[in-house]
Amino acid sequence: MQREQVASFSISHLRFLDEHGNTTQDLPEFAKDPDTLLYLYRTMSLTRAADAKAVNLQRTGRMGTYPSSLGQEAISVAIGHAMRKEDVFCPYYREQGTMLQRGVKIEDIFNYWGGDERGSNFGDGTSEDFPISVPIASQCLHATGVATAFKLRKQPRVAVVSCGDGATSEGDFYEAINLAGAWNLPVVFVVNNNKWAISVPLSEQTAAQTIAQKAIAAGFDGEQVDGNDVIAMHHTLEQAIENARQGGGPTLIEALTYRMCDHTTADDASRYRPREEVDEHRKKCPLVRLYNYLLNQGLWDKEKENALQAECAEKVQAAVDAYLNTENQPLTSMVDYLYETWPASLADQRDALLQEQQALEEKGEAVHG
Amino acid sequence: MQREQVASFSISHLRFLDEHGNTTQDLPEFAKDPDTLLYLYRTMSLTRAADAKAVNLQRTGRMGTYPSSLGQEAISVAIGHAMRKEDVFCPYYREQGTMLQRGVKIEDIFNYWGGDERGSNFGDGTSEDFPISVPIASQCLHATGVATAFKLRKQPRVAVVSCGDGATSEGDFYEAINLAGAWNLPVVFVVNNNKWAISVPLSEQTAAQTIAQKAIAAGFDGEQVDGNDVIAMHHTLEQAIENARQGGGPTLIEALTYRMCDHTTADDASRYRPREEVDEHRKKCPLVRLYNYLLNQGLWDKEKENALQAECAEKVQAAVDAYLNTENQPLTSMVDYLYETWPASLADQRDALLQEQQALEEKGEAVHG
Amino acid sequence: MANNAITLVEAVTQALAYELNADPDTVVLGEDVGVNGGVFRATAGLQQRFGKDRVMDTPLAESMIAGASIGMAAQGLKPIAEIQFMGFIFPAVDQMITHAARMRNRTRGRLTCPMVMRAPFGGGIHAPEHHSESTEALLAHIPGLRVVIPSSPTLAYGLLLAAIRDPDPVIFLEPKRIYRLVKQEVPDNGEALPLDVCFQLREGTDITLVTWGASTHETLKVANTLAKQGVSAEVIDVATIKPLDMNTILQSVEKTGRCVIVHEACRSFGVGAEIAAQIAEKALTSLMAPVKRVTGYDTVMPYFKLEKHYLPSEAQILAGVQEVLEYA
Amino acid sequence: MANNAITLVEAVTQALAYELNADPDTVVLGEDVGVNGGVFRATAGLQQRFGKDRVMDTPLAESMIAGASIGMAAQGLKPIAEIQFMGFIFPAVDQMITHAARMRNRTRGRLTCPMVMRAPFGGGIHAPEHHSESTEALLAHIPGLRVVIPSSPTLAYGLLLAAIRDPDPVIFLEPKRIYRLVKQEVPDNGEALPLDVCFQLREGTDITLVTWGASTHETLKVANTLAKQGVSAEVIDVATIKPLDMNTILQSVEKTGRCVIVHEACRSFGVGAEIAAQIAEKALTSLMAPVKRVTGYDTVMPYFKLEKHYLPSEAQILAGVQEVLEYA
Ligand SMILES: Cc1ncc(C[n+]2csc(CCOP(=O)(O)OP(=O)(O)O)c2C)c(N)n1
Ligand SMILES: Cc1ncc(C[n+]2csc(CCOP(=O)(O)OP(=O)(O)O)c2C)c(N)n1
Ligand SMILES: [Mg+2]
Ligand SMILES: [Mg+2]
Repeated sequence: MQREQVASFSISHLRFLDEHGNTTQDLPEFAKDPDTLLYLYRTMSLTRAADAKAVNLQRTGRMGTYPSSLGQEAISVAIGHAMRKEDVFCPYYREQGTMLQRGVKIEDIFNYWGGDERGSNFGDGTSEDFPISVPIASQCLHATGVATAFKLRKQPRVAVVSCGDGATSEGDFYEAINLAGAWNLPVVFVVNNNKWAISVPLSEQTAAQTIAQKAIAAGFDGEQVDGNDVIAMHHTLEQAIENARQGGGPTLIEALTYRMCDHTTADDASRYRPREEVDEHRKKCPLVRLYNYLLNQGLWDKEKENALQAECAEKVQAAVDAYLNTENQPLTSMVDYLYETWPASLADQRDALLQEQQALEEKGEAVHG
Repeated sequence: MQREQVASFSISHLRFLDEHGNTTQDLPEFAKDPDTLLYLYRTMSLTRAADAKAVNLQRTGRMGTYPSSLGQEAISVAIGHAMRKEDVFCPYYREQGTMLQRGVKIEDIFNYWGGDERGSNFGDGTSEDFPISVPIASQCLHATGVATAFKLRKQPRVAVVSCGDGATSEGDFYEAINLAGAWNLPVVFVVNNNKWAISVPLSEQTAAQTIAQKAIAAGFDGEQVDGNDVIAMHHTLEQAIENARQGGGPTLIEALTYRMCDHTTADDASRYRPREEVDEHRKKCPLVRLYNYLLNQGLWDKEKENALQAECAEKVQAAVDAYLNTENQPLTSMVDYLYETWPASLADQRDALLQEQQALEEKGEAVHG
Repeated sequence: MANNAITLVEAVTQALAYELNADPDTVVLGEDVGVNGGVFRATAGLQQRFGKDRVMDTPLAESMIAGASIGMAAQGLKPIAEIQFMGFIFPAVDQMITHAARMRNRTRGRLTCPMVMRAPFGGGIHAPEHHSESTEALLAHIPGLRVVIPSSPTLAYGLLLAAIRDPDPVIFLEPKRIYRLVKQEVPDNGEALPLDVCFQLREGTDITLVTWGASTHETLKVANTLAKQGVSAEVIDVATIKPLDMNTILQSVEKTGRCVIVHEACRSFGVGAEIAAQIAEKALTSLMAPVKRVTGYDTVMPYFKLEKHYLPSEAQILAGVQEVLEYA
Repeated sequence: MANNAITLVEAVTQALAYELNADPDTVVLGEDVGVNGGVFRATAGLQQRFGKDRVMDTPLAESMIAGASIGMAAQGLKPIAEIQFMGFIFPAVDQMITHAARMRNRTRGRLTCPMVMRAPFGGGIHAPEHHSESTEALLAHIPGLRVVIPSSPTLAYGLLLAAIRDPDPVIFLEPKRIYRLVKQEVPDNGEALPLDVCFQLREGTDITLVTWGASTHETLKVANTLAKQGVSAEVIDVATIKPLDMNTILQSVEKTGRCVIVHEACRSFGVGAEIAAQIAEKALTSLMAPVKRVTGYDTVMPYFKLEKHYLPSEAQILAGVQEVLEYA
């Protein structure tokens, strides 16, 4: 029987640094600049330090449920470095590494997970980046809208959006990539494929051998990258973002990594996945990998490392102090930002909050939550 | 730069009969049986006759908005013939050709579009097939659920679901194919790619070159078929359905066709698409194609055609009579099927309907709508 | 009736054209809103006039229409999205509830969502299943949204302009049964009407009739009938369902002491419940009779052969009024 | 308290296990319900005991969970689907509204939808954004659905069994704030409790307190406080929100003449509105004071630092009661 082949596709995988920090092929130009590599390493280190502190704050009852990005720092840090300031990021909840490069303060992140909306007012409040999106995959559509605005206004800007592997099962993910393809939008989708969605392994999430191939359904390119290799990540991201900026349309980047931690501090991953699997992936750490490379290149040493750790610890502690000293919002904050103006017909509800606030203040209970 | 290829895919297209009814390659076994081909031709003819009458009923004010299947009969009729009785069909609204083979009466279809729920009580009421699903793509998920039931109960049955090309942009379509792949379900997805979703051409619907490749995102096979070639359709469907029955999992079939009519009787396609495009596709008619082949094979002639047309007209007229003589449902029908038992707390609402019904009957207005 | 009088759906088009012209940040998007001009012709001619960049046909995906609008709105555009029928709004409610309604609050005002989501709604046009929904109550319950329903060409024009200019998300529901029922002269002067207030359609002293959307027409007819019987009915068009302007309604009920609420949606947990509850809370002593709700039944809208028996009829409204008037 | 007393969430597990064992047509599905036993442990141990065919982890897609359940249910299975948090139910409402609620009606009884959709709901556990929603009113407005909310281990067990056995779709909302608050001895005897009726949690003569879910706890505490003050409060747990058993509530209000409704969800267009409206419609002459609603504010649930100020507190309920009692 003759069938005419009408379309064909392939997915490829990119890596420069192996698990030991040895190069597997010639590095791209940018990676020949020590400053860039050192910047990436420092930022990954700060991300990890802030992250570890957040877990600690939660464990000691000073923060709410928190999703660690342990093991995924290369992806997140590479996104932050590859984006331009004027681009817009629509993050999922494990992109601390990107956010810290985009004007979000460590204490903003603490505040957000500490139950305070001001954490999403990002730094000096001028950011156009989106807040963390909790409903899985929904942010993918926002990014297409942002990219549409850029395109309509003929601005050379790009929207970047990230999500997890589990997120790629949601309808919103697919509606977003389909629109991005149909409208040839300047948007880059980054999937943190950390192999698990809470307790569901990738093999039960989808029959697709790669996440990258999901882009085929939307008619554009998908690429698979070693997500623990910050060089491969940055290279791929920069190309995709610049391609989008030039009108080349969207790219889907599947970043292969592993969730080295519980899903969140409220989770206990030992209930559903074998310790050995985690141990196996511990060897692939994105920081260790770059550390070894830098060491081999004579760009780094123990002393510098100690200094960096101290510097990170200091920054994080300052953020902890700022966080713990944040005054509570007044009770009226729960209504004052809902609409531009609180509806007159609901004035009594605001009055009730004002009164309660006054009572709290009289009792001296208003300042901390 | 070296990229390792980690996956590759291709999409192929199948056809046996060209636009003139000439074979392009050896026919599959089943098509060598004249009875089968004659059955398919007769069923396509009846489908078209019933369809034309429905449009006519609407135009003459005796039915509501109606979506014609003109030009898509090969797909629909092939589905009906390839399925076994015990399989379950989840149709979209242009599958009259399938439904008529699965125990649905022509007058059921008229009743449905005539504004009477009993049209979905299908024939003798024993069918397990789903009613027409109006919310686009939502039925794809039902089919996965039906297939899950078959799989759990180890029944050798298959769910078949159809939709249009526009439907493939909806999240539900994708969530369904992804689940079908992940759970390796006995389900076959048939996309009627008639090139238009109301006024939106396929090129604005998606950047994917084929609809078949959307299956790649879900990790299973997609195939493109000439949807106006009933032989290619039946062959592909039968293989996919039997493969699913044997535990081989899902298939996505993209059936290339063209919407020869307005979107529905409420639409005026001349507003948005060129007449020439329609004329171009008129030459590809699935009935003419098979007619020519049968003629060439000496299996058909003008006389037989006239007899068939008369037979179809008769059947359709009987259905029209049955439809127009259908007594209205009582007003309480609007509450009596909502729950197994109408809630006691809402008894007063049912009483009000009973009273209104009585008043109508007294006025002699109850019988026809 | 003046010669250049227009229908409700034409008033929608006129408002869209006005604002597309006046404000370069506005864009229209949705299924078939472009060259086809929308299945109800609400966007007829707009793509031709303003181009494909301002009036965009989208792929067939409602969550996408909502989610992409949110992204555009955060960038300062003012998307005016069409959902083809309210029956197909449900895939979009997740984005509207979890993001559109919350973006300002969540970011303490840093990002906002000045979008409008338009959808034709309601029964009575002999449409197929899912084409006759009235689920405004669902949206009205969501903090952060506005829900606006016009009942005439004049209100459609003025309220749609207001909705587009509003800095927060507005759901704009168009009663399609009256899309072409009456014509009014609607000067194309770009003047918005106020949101968040009820409109008094008729003054009266004996009973207050509260309604919105297509039901205003039967209700006004009933008020006429009542007038002939010597009963003076005040008719209030709620217009903005959320947030609800109870003051206007309460003032009226305090004056008349009697109230009937009319809506097409099913009764239980409908918009009428909130109105009736607030009347009972805040005007209990003025009430000379229980508030009566004349509504659709607590069931799915029947297919069209029986739909007229589902929709509140003049006779049912009149009976409700009589009951309230006769209450001792 | 007996030794084998169990919590509300354990009662849910017990009911699921009972019915999985008793009825081979039941299946449990959802995100992380399998080996992980659900993020709240409601399905703990079930997959181990009943196998992967009966307790299924799904991909991450809520519309799919609903839609696939509908397909299974039409085939005679009884799917019990979990939505991980009520805040993530919105992508599933389209399938629930347009199909689950209508399948029986649409096919004149040929196909039915005996499914249950469970979701933990409500605030008060210091959870992140979207994890503290109470949007039961949206679902209560939908004809064809049942909405059931247990307030104790005993009710959770009996009502969940009833929900699973019900031949129509039931949304079963579990107040997660009280998942582990109190323990009760709940015999695992497979006995269902009736749906569609309110439960009187406490008898009283001076005032009727109507509530459901987690708020029953504060409300009962207030009733205790009132008892010490010599005020006899009747407490009614609505339990089945839809369809609403108004008879029990009306009988109580006719006896007491006063009523306070307590709910966590925002006030406007909430479930309390329907209850208040019906009381005013059907028991107007019994009312000695306007019905008072003590509820969440008409805003998005604040992040957890302020959530306790959003939730109706004992003090607020008490103040509401005083106001109603003092009304002259
Ligand atoms: C719509 C929606 N459904 C469910 C959840 C609950 N939930 C939070 S994270 C998560 C798993 C996400 O997995 P993945 O996308 O792989 O990201 P990861 O956490 O592994 O980085 C789930 C189910 C949610 N937040 N939103
Ligand atoms: C969820 C939903 N959105 C919108 C509609 C309105 N609508 C009905 S048919 C249609 C176009 C469908 O196009 P396609 O899937 O290609 O099928 P075709 O009609 O071309 O056979 C639209 C937008 C609907 N029925 N359901
Ligand atoms: Mg993951
Ligand atoms: Mg089509």
